[in-house]
Amino acid sequence: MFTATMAALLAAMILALARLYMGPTLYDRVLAANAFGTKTVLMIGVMGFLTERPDFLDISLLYALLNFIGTIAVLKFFRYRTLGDRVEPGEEGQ
Amino acid sequence: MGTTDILGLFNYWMVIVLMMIGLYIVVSRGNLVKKVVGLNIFQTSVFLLYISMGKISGGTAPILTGKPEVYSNPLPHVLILTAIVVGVATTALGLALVVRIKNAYDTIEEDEIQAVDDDDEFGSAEDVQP
Amino acid sequence: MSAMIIDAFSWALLMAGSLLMVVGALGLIRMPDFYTRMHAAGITDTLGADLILLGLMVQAGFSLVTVKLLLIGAFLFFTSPTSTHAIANAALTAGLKPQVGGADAEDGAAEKEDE
Amino acid sequence: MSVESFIDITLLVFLGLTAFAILKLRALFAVVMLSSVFSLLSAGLLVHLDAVDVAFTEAAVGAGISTVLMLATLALTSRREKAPTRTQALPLIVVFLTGMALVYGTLDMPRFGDASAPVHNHVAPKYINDTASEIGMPNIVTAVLASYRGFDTLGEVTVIFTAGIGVLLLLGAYIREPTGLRVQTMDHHLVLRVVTKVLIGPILLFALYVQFHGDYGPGGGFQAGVIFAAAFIIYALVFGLENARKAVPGSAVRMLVACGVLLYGGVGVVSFAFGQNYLNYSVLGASQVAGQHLGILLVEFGVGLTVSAVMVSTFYAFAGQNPPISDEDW
Repeated sequence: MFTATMAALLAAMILALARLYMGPTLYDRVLAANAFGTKTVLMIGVMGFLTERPDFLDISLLYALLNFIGTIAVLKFFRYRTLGDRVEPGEEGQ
Repeated sequence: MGTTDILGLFNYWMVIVLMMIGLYIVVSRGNLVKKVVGLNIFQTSVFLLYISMGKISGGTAPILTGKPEVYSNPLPHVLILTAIVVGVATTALGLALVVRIKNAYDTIEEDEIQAVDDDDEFGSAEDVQP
Repeated sequence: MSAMIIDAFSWALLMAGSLLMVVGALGLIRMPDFYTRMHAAGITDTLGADLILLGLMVQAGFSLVTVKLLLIGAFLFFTSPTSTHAIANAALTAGLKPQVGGADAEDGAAEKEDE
Repeated sequence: MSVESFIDITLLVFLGLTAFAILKLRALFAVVMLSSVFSLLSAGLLVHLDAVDVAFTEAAVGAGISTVLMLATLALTSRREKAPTRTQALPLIVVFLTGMALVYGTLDMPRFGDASAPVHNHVAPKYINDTASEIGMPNIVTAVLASYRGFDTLGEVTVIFTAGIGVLLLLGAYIREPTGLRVQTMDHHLVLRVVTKVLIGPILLFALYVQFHGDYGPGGGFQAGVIFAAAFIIYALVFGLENARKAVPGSAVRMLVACGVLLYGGVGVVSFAFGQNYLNYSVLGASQVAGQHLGILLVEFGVGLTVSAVMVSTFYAFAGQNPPISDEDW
């Protein structure tokens, strides 16, 4: 039964990869990469059960915590075109 | 060459394919950021080569369980674990170089950098006698 | 007997989760514009992931593994919708308009190509 | 074909496809996204190949830091790759020939998963058999990393230290000093700010868990250092670089970069003082196992300190640059 879940996840991953490749907008790519991250979290979890050593969920946990950073960085990059502070006296705070 | 041979060597072949894609990006692309990404692919393929060699069929992760089990070889894991963090530190160094090149040349395309250098050394392209 | 019921229960959860995952991914491919794609991927991902994690939890029983799965589920439950929200927000403020109307609107006034 | 080899082959094919997509796409932003997917896939494959510690490291690095660094570089340089101008034939031939030579070389290799391959018969059995009695911790990888091959790891930490110094030398002079003007942060993103506040605590806690649980499960100083740095980076992204610098000043981070290496080397000197070989921790405690435990704990802490400080100062250096004024269409 873990095998079936695994197959479903792998199928979903290839579809997300296809969307990531096709685009067409930047945001589609971020969305696909984000979805791909979620699927990897689950894949690593299921993999642990498949090999009967499920104590390695730390890796999934790490991804669940940190995948967020990539998205935030991307968002900030879109919005302000820098990852630092944009210090411009004339600029409005939107 | 039977099916077992193909399955037994598939990992190494895929690693070689990845390695060659990385090499091709580094050699053929002029954009420096793309080159750094190509180097990263090459680097990951080396990691996978090491880890593939350390795998034993039916083995499990080298963390002792107290039960008699076959453990995969821990030595490649140690070498590659440190290599990954070293890899990101050196990638950061490479990217820092790219940023400085952009500051100095106002481009990160290899050809244009070359053109600027040639101009500086030999004068602009129109002055050069054939 | 009870082992069989537990197995069947976790089967059902895992299958439902897997189905949602595949459907969401199909939506990611088939939907016509960015916002509908986001709708497909964002919603199914959160529910599908939590269902699969629940299925695994039922398998693991009461142990440290279950606690870790719970934590993963909790964090995904927070971060996944937040990421979707953030991307939608970025897209909207950048001027990407949702596609309204039928296939006539297909000519892509909304699609800002990055190629 | 077994389930294992099916997963193995599928993931490898996905990796190949991703690499090919990276080669084809010229929008650098898409390339960065694809390289983060590449990292996710390779982490999955590493778990599958039993290398959980390695997968953990790849996850820690690939999930945030490398994407952030790449994006920072794009923000400072350009977002498009120009179309290649020169002929592609020669590189293609060179790459093809090299690949063929390498494939020819693999024909003599022991088959994948062969337990009698030469690599498995040299030092590895000693590590697997003796770790329990000599070091007394379940995670063989940590034992080999910090104790059996401690010298190696000291070298690696020094490389990271040097790379960090290199980044600071290259970019340090250009870091923008605080100007006192109004700092624009993600003020209006209420959802993001709240969720980030909720998440930073667990991330720091998780980093500590990884740091000190590395003897028993996957983890250790390298992974923990990166995760720790990630927490500060996420803070700087959402609440502004200035505020992050107020919480953790750049000068303090630069000190910590050196402190970690110093701690690692210092443990070695202490074992000298006790009349033992460099980095032989057995003398540090009442018994050999206790000494090894203490030594590995200290050394891993040093590693974690250096790695996290290098990552944070690298981020400061990249994010503190003045973005070029460009109206390039992207």
